Formats: sequence, structure tokens, C-alpha cells
Amino acid sequence: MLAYVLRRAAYGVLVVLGVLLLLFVLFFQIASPDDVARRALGEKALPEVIEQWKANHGYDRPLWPWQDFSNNMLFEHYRSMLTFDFGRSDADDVVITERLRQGVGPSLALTLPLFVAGISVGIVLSLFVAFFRETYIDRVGVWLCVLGMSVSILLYIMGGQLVIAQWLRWFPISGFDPDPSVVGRFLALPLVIAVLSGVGGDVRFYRTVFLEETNRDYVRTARAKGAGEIRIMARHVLRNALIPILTRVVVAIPFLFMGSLLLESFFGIPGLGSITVDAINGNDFSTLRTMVFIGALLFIVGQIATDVSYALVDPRVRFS
Amino acid sequence: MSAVLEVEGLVTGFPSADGRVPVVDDVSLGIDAGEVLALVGESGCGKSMTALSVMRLVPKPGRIEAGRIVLAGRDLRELDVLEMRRVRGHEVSMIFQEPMTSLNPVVRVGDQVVEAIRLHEDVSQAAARARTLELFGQVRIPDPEARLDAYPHQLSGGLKQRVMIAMALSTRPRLLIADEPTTALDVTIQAQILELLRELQRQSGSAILLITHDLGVVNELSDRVAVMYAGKIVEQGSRRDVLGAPRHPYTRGLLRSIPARAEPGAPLAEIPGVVPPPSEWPAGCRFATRCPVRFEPCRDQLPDATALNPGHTAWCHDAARDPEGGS
Amino acid sequence: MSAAPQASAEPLLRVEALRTWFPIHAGLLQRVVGWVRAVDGVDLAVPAGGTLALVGESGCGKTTVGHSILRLVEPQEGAVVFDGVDLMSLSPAAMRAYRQQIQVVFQDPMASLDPRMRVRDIVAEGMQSFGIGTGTADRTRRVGELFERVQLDPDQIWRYPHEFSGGQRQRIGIARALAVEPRLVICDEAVSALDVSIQAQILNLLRDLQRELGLAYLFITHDLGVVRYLADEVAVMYLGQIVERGETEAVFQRPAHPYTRGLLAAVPSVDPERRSPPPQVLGDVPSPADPPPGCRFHTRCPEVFARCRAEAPPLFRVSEGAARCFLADPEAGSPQGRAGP
Amino acid sequence: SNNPYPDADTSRKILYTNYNEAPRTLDPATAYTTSAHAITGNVYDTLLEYHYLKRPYELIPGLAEEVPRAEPQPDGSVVYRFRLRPDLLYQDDPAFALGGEGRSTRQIVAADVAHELMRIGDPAVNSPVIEPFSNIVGFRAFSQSLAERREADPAFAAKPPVEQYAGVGGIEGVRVRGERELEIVLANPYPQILYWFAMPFTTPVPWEAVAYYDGEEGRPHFSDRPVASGPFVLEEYHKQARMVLEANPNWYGVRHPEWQAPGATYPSEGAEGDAEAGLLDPALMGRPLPFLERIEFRREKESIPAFQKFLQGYYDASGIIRESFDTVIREDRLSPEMEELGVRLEKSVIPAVYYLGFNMDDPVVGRAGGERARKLRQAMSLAIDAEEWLRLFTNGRGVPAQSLLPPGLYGYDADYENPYRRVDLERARALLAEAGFPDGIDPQTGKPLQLTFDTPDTSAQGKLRYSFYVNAWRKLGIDVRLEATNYNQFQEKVRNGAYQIFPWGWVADYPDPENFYFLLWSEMARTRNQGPNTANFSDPGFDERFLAMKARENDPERLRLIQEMRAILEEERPWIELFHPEDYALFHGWLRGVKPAGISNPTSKYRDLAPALRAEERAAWNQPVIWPAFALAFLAVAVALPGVVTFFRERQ
Amino acid sequence: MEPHVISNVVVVLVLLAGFGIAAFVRRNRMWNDALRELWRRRPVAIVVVAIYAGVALLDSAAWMGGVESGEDVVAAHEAKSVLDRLFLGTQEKSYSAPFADAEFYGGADLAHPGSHPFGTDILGRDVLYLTLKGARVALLIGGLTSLIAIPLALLLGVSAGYFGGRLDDAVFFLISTLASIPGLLLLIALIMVMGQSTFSVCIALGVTSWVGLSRVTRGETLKLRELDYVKAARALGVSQLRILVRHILPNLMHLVIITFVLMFSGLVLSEAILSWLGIGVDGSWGQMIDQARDELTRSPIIWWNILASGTALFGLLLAVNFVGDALRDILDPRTLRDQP
Ligand SMILES: Nc1ncnc2c1ncn2[C@@H]1O[C@H](COP(=O)(O)OP(=O)(O)OP(=O)(O)O)[C@@H](O)[C@H]1O
Ligand SMILES: Nc1ncnc2c1ncn2[C@@H]1O[C@H](COP(=O)(O)OP(=O)(O)OP(=O)(O)O)[C@@H](O)[C@H]1O
Ligand SMILES: [Mg+2]
Ligand SMILES: [Mg+2]
Repeated sequence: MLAYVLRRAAYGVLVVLGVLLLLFVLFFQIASPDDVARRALGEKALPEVIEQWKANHGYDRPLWPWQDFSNNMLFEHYRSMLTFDFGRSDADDVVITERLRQGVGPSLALTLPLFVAGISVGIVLSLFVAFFRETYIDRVGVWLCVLGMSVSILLYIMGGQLVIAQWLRWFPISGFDPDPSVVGRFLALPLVIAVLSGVGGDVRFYRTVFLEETNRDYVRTARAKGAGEIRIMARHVLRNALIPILTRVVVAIPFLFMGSLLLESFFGIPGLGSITVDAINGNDFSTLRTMVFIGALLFIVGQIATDVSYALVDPRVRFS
Repeated sequence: MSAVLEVEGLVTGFPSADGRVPVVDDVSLGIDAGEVLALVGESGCGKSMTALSVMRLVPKPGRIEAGRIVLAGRDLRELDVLEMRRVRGHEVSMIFQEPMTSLNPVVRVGDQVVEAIRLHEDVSQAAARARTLELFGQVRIPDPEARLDAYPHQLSGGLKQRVMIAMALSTRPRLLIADEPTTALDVTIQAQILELLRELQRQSGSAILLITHDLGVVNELSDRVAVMYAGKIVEQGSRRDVLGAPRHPYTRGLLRSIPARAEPGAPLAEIPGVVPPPSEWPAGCRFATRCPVRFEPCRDQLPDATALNPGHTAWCHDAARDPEGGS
Repeated sequence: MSAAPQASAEPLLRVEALRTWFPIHAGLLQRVVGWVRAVDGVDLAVPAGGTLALVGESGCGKTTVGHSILRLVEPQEGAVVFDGVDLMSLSPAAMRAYRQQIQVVFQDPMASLDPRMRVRDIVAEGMQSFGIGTGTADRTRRVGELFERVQLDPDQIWRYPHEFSGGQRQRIGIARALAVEPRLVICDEAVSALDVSIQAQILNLLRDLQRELGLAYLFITHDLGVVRYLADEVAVMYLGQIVERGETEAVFQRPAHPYTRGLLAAVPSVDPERRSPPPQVLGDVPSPADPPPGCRFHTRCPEVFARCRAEAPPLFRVSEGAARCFLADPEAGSPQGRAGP
Repeated sequence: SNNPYPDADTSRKILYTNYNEAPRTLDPATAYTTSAHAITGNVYDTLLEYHYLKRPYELIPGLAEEVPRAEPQPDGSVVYRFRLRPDLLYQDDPAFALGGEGRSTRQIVAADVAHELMRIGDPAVNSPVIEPFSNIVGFRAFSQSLAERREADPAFAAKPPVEQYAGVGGIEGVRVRGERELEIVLANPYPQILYWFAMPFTTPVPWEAVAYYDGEEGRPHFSDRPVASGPFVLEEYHKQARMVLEANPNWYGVRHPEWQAPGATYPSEGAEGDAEAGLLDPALMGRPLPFLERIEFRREKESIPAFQKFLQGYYDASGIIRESFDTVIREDRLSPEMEELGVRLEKSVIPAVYYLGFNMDDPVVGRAGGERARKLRQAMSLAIDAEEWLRLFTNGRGVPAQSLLPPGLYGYDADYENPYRRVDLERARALLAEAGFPDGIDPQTGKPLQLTFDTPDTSAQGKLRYSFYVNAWRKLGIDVRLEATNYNQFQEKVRNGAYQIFPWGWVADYPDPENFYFLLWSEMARTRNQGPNTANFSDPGFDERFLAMKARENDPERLRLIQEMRAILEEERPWIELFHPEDYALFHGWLRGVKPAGISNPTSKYRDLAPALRAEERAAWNQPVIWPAFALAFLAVAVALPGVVTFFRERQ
Repeated sequence: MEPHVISNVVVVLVLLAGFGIAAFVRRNRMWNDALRELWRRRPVAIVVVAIYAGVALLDSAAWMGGVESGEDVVAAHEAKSVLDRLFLGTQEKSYSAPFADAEFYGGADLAHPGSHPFGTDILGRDVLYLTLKGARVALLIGGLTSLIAIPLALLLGVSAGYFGGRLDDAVFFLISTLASIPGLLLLIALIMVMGQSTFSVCIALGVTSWVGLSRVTRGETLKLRELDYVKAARALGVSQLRILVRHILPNLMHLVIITFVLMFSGLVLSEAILSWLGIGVDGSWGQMIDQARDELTRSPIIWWNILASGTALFGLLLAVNFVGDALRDILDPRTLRDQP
């Protein structure tokens, strides 16, 4: 088991290194440091200011090791990323780590409940439709799911803001305040919208998984034992279904990140997603590449975590 | 002896493009206490559906359409869902063909047996566990204590089948249905399982409905045999009668095509053709399309039961024509 | 016996000391931490026009032997001498020519036919590959002939596999093998998945084909009834090794290895007057990744004694064949120090 | 509840407003955007200010005791003498411990202003406004010697900046005469210099703050941490989410209300119409500033939520950010719904001009094209209907521009009509034919003349806006391709001179025509000198008049020069002047003392609000509508229930 | 070459490909049956998809000339598609509500009163026209992207799965690396690097979406490689390439089709998000939705723009999702088995 975890982790590290190489090519080779400097400083910047800025931001070295082995951007890129010393923003000189620190709180405040709510609502609803399989409830459910999946999240957000916040006035239309007395008000609407927009696809997927499981032989065995339908669903099917569901959940981690890009921007939540969108709009390459890296890192860690939790859920993996 | 299970005129059908197809058609069976009835027949002839009908576990959209299934005096078709649930696993248990997939892969095997016990008896976890341990000993699982906490994939096929048997016997059912319990196993393992079933049956006195397509297995374990072909029972009788003096041409053909019975080097007797799919069943005798001795009425007339020896019945126009006959 | 092979002649196929191990990967760098000894020193011979049956329990390596002969998996060592040529030494290109002479029929009649191809194309594929036939039309004609030969309706050659029944599909598999005019056919559990009545049809067909075409069969099965009916010689396999080999009748009448005896005893009887005695061989086959030391069978052997646990027996010659058991060791004399069963 | 603020804050005098993009820097020497000035303007006090109400703009003393007069010197130079008020304090800040153990604040002195001027001259600070200050004697020399000394002497470069400034002897034309006296010596007349002293660039900056907030050891950077001399203190600065200003207890207006200083007292006289607008409310007049306890800027990236929150009463004012004002005005007036809410509308023309520029370096549309290109530009100018554009995209907010000068500036002539700034397609077609492009056909290709229109906005809305111009030109048969890139790529193009037509705008730094005409001065050419003359316009006659105009006070001669330059532009058409935007700011009834400033000039200290009224209105406007939730739940149950019931009833 | 010529060539190619596929399907019983079944289950959805495709084709076939030189002089010199010609001269000055007779603001008379079923947009263009034009963009996004992604995914996935070893390790590593970067971020980074154009959006979408498909094909190939019929082909001496082409690829096709159809909606939805970020494709529904955002705060509200583009997007995705769903049931034996 431990060896398994280690092996997964080692591969994860390898992938992290690969991601960093990709980022390097994209952000250093293709978008050159001179461009970045000029974008940050504006056009009036004198050449010496640009040089100074490049030096301050560590952009003043040759790119590749074969140009200068001891002092090059590639190794520096790896070093800074792997030590979480992301340097300063290209756009406004803010220490990126500091900015991330500020963004993590609001992001987690949104994504964690979203994660939990999304999964649990999805599972509960899909158990419901799977339980009533082959009745009109199931069919109506699947219809609604496909319907829900066909709507762009932009429309969900715009519609949600219009109807729930503007017309019904249940929640603030946007914003964020970490003050515990009000934070819930801000998160409620994005949560409802995100869950609503994602639930269609989730339910459809989970339902397929549940149905697949309910057709397995061991379910027949359980029935032959005299177990009731609800017990079968809860005790037998759910646990087995957890395995494919876990995969889906991890696949959802970057989507969570991506979803929060939109949600946070629309709802003015100053989290990582907002920071990313600002970085995109402001051509802030250092922040953008940090966010891409963090996103990838989250995903990789999440994947390792799933594989490990697989092992916990699925004894076939645990004991192999 | 009193009948444990009495099935009368059972019809189980599936919907298809042209109406409902009865894959089990007017099947009647009876099993006495302590008796082993073997149901044999080729793949797809409806053996499993018969068994699942008894359990009322026919998969949707299949449905039991007619007939009575009387278990110890109660017609199971009259029971409501909750009552039926109490019957399953308690009065009738079932072992399936595939030990590999019939156990829940993520639950420890001990717990699966414990669940079976506690579903029907109000006993503590510990007591049920103790019973399970005892059962594991009974089914000859080596090192039962350790195996209680094993997961299915950690056990070999033979052991898994033993667990299934332990689970089926855990509530001392009146009737045990074994649907091809050894088909997936190697001969040496099969021999051990058959031996085990034989012994357990002697001890507990449960009636067993053994479903198989292997006439060897039939011979090893059963007291009486019912041969099924295309949804209908074609011959029924004691083991000796059916295997030793079969009267239905299908049973005869079946026995003759077994290589072990054949003379090495000589061509095997074969039944030409294949079992027709339900949609192509002839109106008369279902075997008529392949029968070497068919004659006029076979094609359009359903054969009646022809009693031969006491307890030996064949549904065949030929047997009816010549009750003494036989080759 | 009608088709007794000439014992002296060089067999069509000779397998010597064949070893095929599958690596088990684990650890940080997917290092090989162990080996599944699927085939671990197997010797066999299939005479031209004869039938060798390879029997054994599930997982003992029968299929791997078959695939190793065809080099569908690459064996680690050993020789596969076909018609005097060691196939192992051939380049892939040279091997290709020999593939025409050895064909295989698989167990699962559904999985062995490409569901997206018409059966005509399935059967003709080998002909095309080896340049048999002069063109598309010619090949189609040949496919029709083959269909007749395996007792299928030649009008059905344009159908897809799923439109056939299990027995018919197996006939298509046989037709595909025959299409390239092989000399040896490896039948890997070719009848196991079929009902007895259908199985009988296929067995008869295989027999007839052998007579007509002089085919040799390596017949892999676990059904001893089939073995006895069909095979001239039999090799019993246990955990990657041949434990006994000999002429079929001799092995059935006088099995020399306790495993063979157990196997034969375990076959349920179909004689209503007779039921099998309680089984002698108990327990399960050990894992080929971690075979027991000494004699591989000693964990289940009713006649095990001390030497079995310590020492791996070689193949000893017995009357008409060979057995890998110290009980058959002519030098040991009376088995001393024999432990109770 | 949809109240985005803690309920406890309801009764406090907190002004809620919003921003779109956080300022990149709050360093007064470099901050040059409206969004930055919203903070720096309130936090940093300047020597001079604008009168809050009077128009045209009038300078009043701020930290200075009075507005200095120009004192021409015999050698042609001009001296301005500033005198600071006594007893001015900075906000409390740990940085002051650098000047003496335990100190938390100190007096504001003239040397601090000089320090800031030197920072502007410091090349390392990279201030965007070096050019106007170069009029100060010795300013350029200071920059140069600083750069040279740093280059030559690494030990010098490592010293704190103040010591470096002292080391090169400061700026010759900036003389500190004691704690409160400061003299500025200009080499030549440049009357506009005083306006610069009403902008945050010239605020006193304590050297301690610059030295202390260096971004090291967890201390923020000075650009993120202003040290206030003004009415408000930056209390919280979370760029992504919010910025909070609190009243500064150390501000002279708070500590010395008895002075009745003009920069710390609500004015008692104003411009025409102010009385009607309630700006001369006796409850406000003469009262000491500031009125507000606190100002909260909340980040709103999207305009819809921001505006909705305004409607719900959670923002006190709206429509201040230029980019996001698609408001709710009908036919130039507030809609009835708005009026019902008690919202007030303040219109004001912003001293700004929006235009479409031609790159005069371009061979087709520019100088090299000679007469032909001029006719083309004239024709294209005649096709653009700015009024229609305003009607479509800004609800008519804005004054169609006839020249580059916005109303309210010296030299603006409301009666002037530019012959090329009306729509006359006939004439345009004729000009086009004269230019050699009959019906827009380029004789070289035989196809419609193809030009590119480079825009810095890739948003969908942006594309729509710019399509308007493209469609207009298509009527002439000119095929203009829209090349939308993001702002930075656009700048890249501009830097490389790879553009033909571009949209741009300019907001006045100070209310003087010089601040507009310099945009076409050849010295300011973008491609050559990286100046703001993005059209790369260069005309000797224009340059000559510009330099003359720049050096003059407002007099008839200056007016004449302005008109001559206008005539040159009218004919040459380097720009198609579009409009002068109008700011339609919306305010809730509870907000008082609001007058739009137009030019970048902080006015928060003049604002007052009535929290009780606000709380009442908010409560009335924000009753949640709950029944749909029940209806939805009922519907779901009603749909599912029969199925559930039959499912459980089903017997086999 | 002129863009409209390319576009016309593409139309011809698409039509030819369509006929080719139809001919193939007609001959191939299996696909024929599958399509018949699909038609039986989802006639409406298929018709809807066909309508969208038809509109897209109508907007792709373009030629010069035959245009009256009206207000827009340049238009006479530009190639116009069939769709353009149908809506020629429907321009108004600004907003008008559906079927209105007068301008929405100001109430000036319209040039074509009552003839705009979805109203007009701020520049007076007919919204129905713009919405229909969006179909071409949507299909272009899906089509061009899949033209990039599918061959790439098949090439790498199949060869990695089939040949295994180093190649598989390398491809698997590439897949893991690309897959671990959140799709949208990678998309954004690529577009920012390549510069924004329809083509680069499609390339970026292709690069980010081939990974999923490649993973599926690799896994399936690994499975297929071990199947008896592939082994039989190897035993018959069939060449590797032929095995790939004759046995592996056809047995992957259903997966490719299912994945593609399900991917399609993802692509179009992603484009909408990109549009919101200002890096989308010109003329897409995403862009129309984004343009309509501010209009929702106008008072009175301008609702027809977002309704038209939102509905068009929704309708296409709904139909595609329904078709994809049914296709999956029909083609994928795994889920087939699941139907009890
Ligand atoms: N879900 C189903 N839908 C339609 N027909 C079915 C279904 N399940 C079984 N059948 C049909 O019912 C018939 C009887 O099936 P059953 O499983 O009882 O056969 P069996 O005798 O047990 O065969 P085997 O030996 O293969 O287990 C078969 O012809 C089969 O085609
Ligand atoms: N590709 C492979 N990689 C690793 N192990 C393998 C592989 N193929 C077979 N094995 C293992 O080798 C052993 C022998 O397998 P093989 O398939 O040859 O057995 P068999 O005798 O044909 O069994 P069966 O009767 O079940 O077909 C088994 O333990 C199997 O798990
Ligand atoms: Mg069955
Ligand atoms: Mg095998």
C-alpha cells in the first residue's frame, strides 16, 4: 500500500516536471521576457529601466541550460516553482505568493462547500432516479439532466443573478466579505448556480454508474439473500459505485477551478479564479503561469489522492 | 414425503418485437424434502429463468405470467414484497454460477454472510459472526478465521463458491437452488464442491434444485432429473430412469453426444442443428426441428405427458406411441 | 489403433524446454519484482497428422504454450521446432511464412471474430495475407467452399458474426484457420464454451477434417472426456510444467502421476450405476507467480513424501510415456520415508 | 437577506462605492490613472486644490497657505513661492520610527515636497510626468547626474534614495527655505505648472515611508502603502476585493477646524445651478470636512451586479467608472422608475476627447500619401456620425466634438463648426474620387480600398462599438478591417508603428488647452519618441504655434494661436474627433454635497450622507420574494409523488 | 486564395464526405442498423441537428456579385453566402423589438417594419440573421477542432496502446501532463501565445481535447490488442498496419463517434466561456450572449438578443446531447448491457 502511494507520488512528481517544462516553453520561449517587461512598464520605459526590471524579476538570463548551464531561466523556473517562490507579478509587482495567500481563503470558502454540495446533491438525486429506474421519474430526471447540460454556464450565471438576486432578492447579487456574519449570503447564490449548472451532467453520470452496478451479479446475490432495495442501494451499490464516482470527482477538481474562474469573476469573489482572470486581462504572465502551475498541481495531487482513496474503497487495489 | 416446492404451470415471459415470448412455458416441478432435483438442458432453454421465477427475481422486463409456486404450502406469487423478502434467503436460498462476480467485491466475505444471517434472524453481530465461522468450517474453508476478513478477490474460485454455499445455508433454508454451481470451476475443484454439497445435503436435509447442463454433475448429485428443452420440460424421472433409460429422443441424443461415453475413434452421435430461438419455436413439440424420430403429429401437436415407470414421465409423441420402447 | 503415428519419425512440432514467464511490475520505477511462471520448461511433440491433447487446470499455462508456439507471446527460452526449423530463431518476417502452417482456433467463439467484419472477410483475411487465391472473386469462391466444408451455408458468407449461433461461429473460426491450409491447428479450448450437443458436432467436424486433410492438432482442453475421445497422445500440465505425458489410453488406464490420477477420479461419472468416490486431490492450484518448491504438486498430493518437498522431480520415463514424479523414479525403488497422505 | 454589508454597519456614515480594476500603484509619483487617483487623491493632500463648486475651475490653496503668483525674473525664469500651513501632521505610521525612536508621526515640511519632486526626477521611479516638470531649472540635470552617479559608483547606488538625492545636490530650481517655504524656479514661463501642484504627483512624501516600505521582510511596498497627509487614511488594501478609507484624525481639517481653511471647509459659493442642485445647502455650507467616517471601495468587475447593487441601495453612487455606464436613462433624463427611487442624476461634461486617429507615418493614410491621403482622411471624417454613435452606445451621453478642445476649457468655441465633422456622404464620395478612390475602389487592386482599424478591446461589446465606424466607412466603399487585440498587443503595434487607424481618448490632467494640443506636438510622436502623439502628427506650423501658446497665460494672442492650430487640424485631419463624454452620475437621495469633478480631483471629503434614511430605503427595496421557492418545491413533489407511491404499491 | 473559395471547397468536400459516408453506411449493415435505430429513437433531435447543419452550409456557400449596391457599398464587392443574400437589406438603424414597426428607443419608423422575428441588435442588424450565422461558427468550432483532435488522438492513442513499451510510456506521460493542466487555463495560455483567431481557438481546443479521446482510444486499444480476433489476425500473419486499420480502428470508431458527439457540446460551451474572456470566435453565439450581457441592465430590458442566441446554443446542444446519448446507448456495448 505504501509502496503504491509512493509510486503514484513519484509519477506525480514526474508529471509536475513535465507540466513545468510545458509552461516554460509557453511562457518564456514564446512570450519573451522583453515583451513581458515592456507590457509591465508601459511604452515610455527607458531601455535601462527595462533591463533593471528584467533583473529585478529574474528575466535577465539566457533561457536554456545549453546557453549557460549555471545561470539560466529554465533551472530558475523550476527552482522558483518547486519552492513556491513565485516572485513578483509582472503587472504590478505584487508578491505572487502574497496574492495567492489572499486568494486562497475566498476560493476555498467557495469551492469546498461547492465540492461537497455538488457531489452530495448529485449523488442523492442520482440515487433517487436510479432507485426509481424504469419509471417516469427516471425518464423525467434524465430529460431534465440533458436539458440542464445543454445550457451554457454563462446563461446560468446571468439568469441566476437576474432571477434570484435581482427579481427575488434572496441574496446579494455579487461580492464577498470574509466577515462570518455575512459570508454565507455571498456564497449562497454562486453555490446554488454552480450546483444547478453541474448537477445535470453529474446525475446522468452517477445514474449510469448506479444502474451499471445494480445489474451486477452481487446485487442479485443480495436480493436472493432477502435484502431490500434501499439496503441494496445503500450498502452494496453505493460503495461499489464510489469507485467510478471518485474518478469523476477528481476530473471535477480542475473543472472546479475552471468553474470558479467564472463564478468568482461574475460574483466578485476575490479568489484564485478572480486572480487568474485579472492576470489574463492584464497580460500578467508570471501570475498566469503560477496559476496554471497551481491548477495542475492541485489536479495532480487530487489524482494521487483519488488513487489512494481508490485503494481505500476498493480492496482489489489495496491488496494488490 | 411432503413436497417442499411445488411449481405448477409456470410461465415466465419477456416482451419482444412480436408480443411476449414465454421463455419458461408451462413448467411444473415438485421437490420433496431432502431430495435433489436436477434441471438439465442446453444453454438458453430457461433453466435459470425457472429458478429465478421461484425466487421471484426475474429481471425486468421479464415477468411471471402464470402458474403457482407453492413453497411449503404458501403460493409465493401471492406474497407481497416484504413477505417475499423474508422468504428469500430464509426459506429458499440460491447459489449462482459465477462465484467470481456473485460476491460483492468491496465487502469482506464474512460480513456478507453475517448480513445474510442478520437479515432474517435477530441476532447480534457477534453471534452472527460466530455462526459464520462455524459455517465456514462446515463448508471446509481452510483457516476460516482468517478468511472471514478476506475480500472476495483474495479467494480462489473454489473458496468463493464455498462462501456462497455457506451464505446460502446460513439460515437453514428448506430449499436450496444451485444454478450451475460448478460450471466455472475446474474438475478437481468441482469434485470437491460436489462432495461438499452432497454431504451438507445429507446433514441438513434441505431440498436442492440443481441446475446444470453437465450430465455428469447430475449423476453425481441428484435423486431425480428434469430435462428441459426450449422452455419446456421434456422428460422427468429418477436419475437411474432418465440417465439409464431415457425415453425422450432429446435426452437420448444428449447422453449419446457425451464424448466420455463414446467409443474413442468412432464418430460421436450428434443432434443436428441448434436450439431454435424462442421466436422460432414450433407449435408442436419444440424438439421437432431436430428430432431423428419425429413423425406426423410432432410438428403441430403439443405432446402430452406420458407416464412410463412410476415417476418417470416423458413429453413425447414417440414415447406415447410406444411406452415400453426404448433403444 | 487406426492412425497410430510412427514413433520413430520426427514429429511435426517439437517443443523443447519452453519457458515463458510474464514479468510482474511494481515499485517506484515499475521494476520487475517477480515473474508469473506461466510456462516453465515444457517439452512436447505433435506428430504429423496426429493429435496431442494438453490438459490441465485453469491457469496452468496451456494457452501460453499455444501462444508461445505461434510467438504471439515471446518465450524467454526454449525451442519450437516445426518441420525441422526452430521457429524461435526466425526473424519476424521469416516467421510469417510459418504462420501459414500453424493456425489457432480459440475458445470464445464470439471474441475470436471481429464483430465489424463480414465473415467472408474474416475467413479471407489469411488468404490475402499469404497470397492464397488469385483475386477477390477467387477468394470468395474459396470461402464458399470452406463454408461447405465446415457445414455452413455458403450463402451466409456476407453476414456478420453476431448473426450466427455459437456453434456456427466456432465453425467460422475453424474455416478461418483452414483457409490458409495449415498443417497444424492449435485448438485452444475450442469446444469448451459449447453445449454438449453442439460440442459433438464440432468434435466430429474436427475429426473429419483431420482425416481428410491430414491435419495435426494440438488440442488444449480441460475436458478429459474430449481428450480420451479425440487424442492420440496426452500431456498433462500442472503449474507451468508437464507432469505426465503418454499415449492417451495408457495414461487413462495407468496414470503414473498422482495428479493425473486425481484428475481422472474427479471427472464426474455419467454412468447412473456408478458415482465417483470422494475426491483425492484437495485444495486449489497455487499461484504460478510463487510456485511451491520441490515438486509443484506436493501441496495437494495425496501421496506426498519428504523428497517431494525438497527436490523438483524430473520427467521419468514410464512405460509409454513420462511422469514428473518420484514415485515413477526407477532408481528410487520402494518409496522410502513416505509421509502419510 | 441580500445586504452585502455587516448589519452593524448600517447606521454608520460609510460611503459605499465600487471599482473595476485595482490601481497598479499608489505611489503618487507614478500613479496616473483615475482609479489610482480615487485613492491617492483622498489620501495625499496637495499644496493646491480646485474649488469644489466653481466652474471654470479655480485653484484654491490646500496645504499651502495661498496660491502663489508667478514672479518673472530678469533672466527669463519664473519663480513660484509656496508657503505651507503650520502644524501639518502625517497619519500615524510605524515608518516614522526611522526618524526617531518611538515616533509615530511628524510634521509635514517643505522638504517633503522637494523630496517628491526629486522622486519624479529619479529615473528609477519611472514617473510618467517627467516632461512637464522639466520646465524646472536643473530638473533634467538632476535626473542625469543621478543616473550617472549610480552607474559609476555602486556604493552610491546602494544608499537609500534620499541620501542619493542629497548626494547629487538636489534639483537646482527647487529651493527649500526653512520648514514651510518652498521656491520653484522655472527656466521659462509655464503657467500650467500650478495645476501640477493640484495633482497628487506633487504631494509631500516623507522619506521615512519610502525607506521603510521597501517590500522587504514582509513590509509592503511603498506603492501599496500610502502614508497619508490628506483627509483619509488607507485602512485596508486588498486589491482583488476592497479598499477602505477611514477619516484621518491627524488631518489639519480635523485638528484645526477653526482655521476655516478652504480645503477643509464646505464652500459657501458655487457655480450657476449649484443652489438648485442642493449643493449650497445651509446644512453643509461652512461645515468642517470630512463628513464621512469611512469610504469602502468594493471591487465590481461586472457592471450588471454593480448597477443592481446601486439600485438596491447598497452603493450610494453609480456610473462613475467610464467603461461601465450603460445606465437607465431615457431620453436624456432619468427614467420614471429611477425617479421613484429618489435617485438624482448629475450630468457633467468631462474635459476629455475621444477620437479616431490616423497613423500619419502610414504610407496610405498618412503624410506620405500627401494630398491624396488628406482627401481620404477628410472623406472618412465626413462619414462618421458621432451623434448617432452616442445615441446608440451611451444613450446620448456626450457632446459631439468639433475640435479637440472640450467645453469649459479656454479656447473652446461652442459656435465653431468643423466642416469635416458632420455627415455628408456626397461630399465624402466626391473627396474620395478626388483622392483617386472613386466609389472606394483602389485602382491598384480594383477592389474596395482596404484599411485596418486597430482596436485595443477584444470584448464582444467592444467589437460592436467599433463595428459602427467600420459600417460607416463601408458606405463610402472603403473596406476597413477590424483588428481587435488586447490592450497590450495593441500597444505593441503602436510601438512598432504597425497601425493605420486607431481609437483613442484623452482626459485632461488639468483644465488648460495646452494639455490637449500637446497630443499632436511632433516632439510627442509616439513611434519616434514614445510620446502620447499616437497619430505621429508632425507639422512645423503647428509645432511653432504650440510652443508659443504653451508659454502664454490666457490672452487674446493665445486664443488666436489656438484657433490657428485648430484650422490646421481641421484641414489635415490626423484625428476624427468624436465626442466629449458626459458623465451621468447617479446618486441616491441620502447622499449630499455631490458635484462631479470632471478632472481627476478627489472630492470625497465634501460628501455627506444620511444613514438612517439609507437604512429605511434599503429595507423597503429589498424585501425578498419567497413564494417561488415554495412553488418549486411543491411542483417537484407533485411530479415525483405519484411515481413514488405507485412504485411502493407495486406488487408482482 | 479568397476565403469564400476555401469555404466553397470545404462545402463541396463536406457534401462529398457526407455522400461517401452515406454510401458506406448503406453498404455496411452494422452502421446502417445503428443509424436506423438512432433515427427511430431520436427523430426530432436528428432533424434539429440537420437543420443546424443545413443553415451552416447555406452560410458557407458564397459567391461574388448579384448584390445591389445599397447603403453598404463594400458589400457589393464581397462574396455573399446564401444566407447573407436571404437577409440582404434588412438593416435597421438600431434596436427594434421582435416584429416591431418602430425603433425600440426613440420610436423612429423602421425600414422593414414587422419583418424581424427576433428583432434587431444595437447596430440594427437582424438578430435572426446573426443567430443563423452563429450555426456556421458553432459547427466550424466543432468540426475544425475535431479535425485536429481526432486524428491526433487516434494516432497517438492507438499506436501507444497497440505497440506499448517506450512509445506507450511517452504518450501516456504526454497525456498525463496535458491532462493535469486545467483545460481552460491551458486553452487560455495557448490562445494568448498564438494570438487570437478562429483558427487558433480551434487549434487550442484541439490540443486540449485530444487528450481525453486519446486516453479512451489508448485504453480501448490495450483491450482490443489482447482480444482473440486480433491474436488470430496476428497468427494469420496479417501485418501490423493492416491489423490497426482493419481490426483496431473500426472497433474504435464507435467510441470516437460517441466521444466526439459528447465532446462537441463541451467545445461549444468552452467557446462561450472564451468569448466571455474576450478570446472567443467572431460571430459565435457565445459572443452574442456576451454582447447581450449589458443589454440586460438596459431599461426597458433588451431581451431578444440573449434569448435568440441562448436558445440557438441551447437547441443545438440539446439536440446534440440527445443524439449523443442515444448513440452511446446504441453503439457502446458496455452501456447496452446496462439496459436491463
Ligand atoms: N433479460 C432478458 N431479456 C430477454 N430475454 C431474456 C433475458 N434473459 C434471458 N432471456 C431469454 O430467456 C431464455 C432462458 O434464459 P435462461 O437464462 O433461463 O437460460 P439457461 O437455461 O439458464 O441458460 P444457461 O445455461 O446459458 O444459463 C433465453 O432464451 C434468453 O434468451
Ligand atoms: N499476458 C500475461 N501477463 C501476465 N500473466 C499472464 C499473461 N497471460 C497469462 N498469464 C498468467 O499465466 C498463467 C497461465 O495462463 P494461461 O492463460 O496460459 O493458462 P491456461 O492454462 O490457458 O488457463 P485457462 O484454462 O484458464 O485458459 C496464469 O496464471 C495467467 O494469469
Ligand atoms: Mg443459466
Ligand atoms: Mg486458456
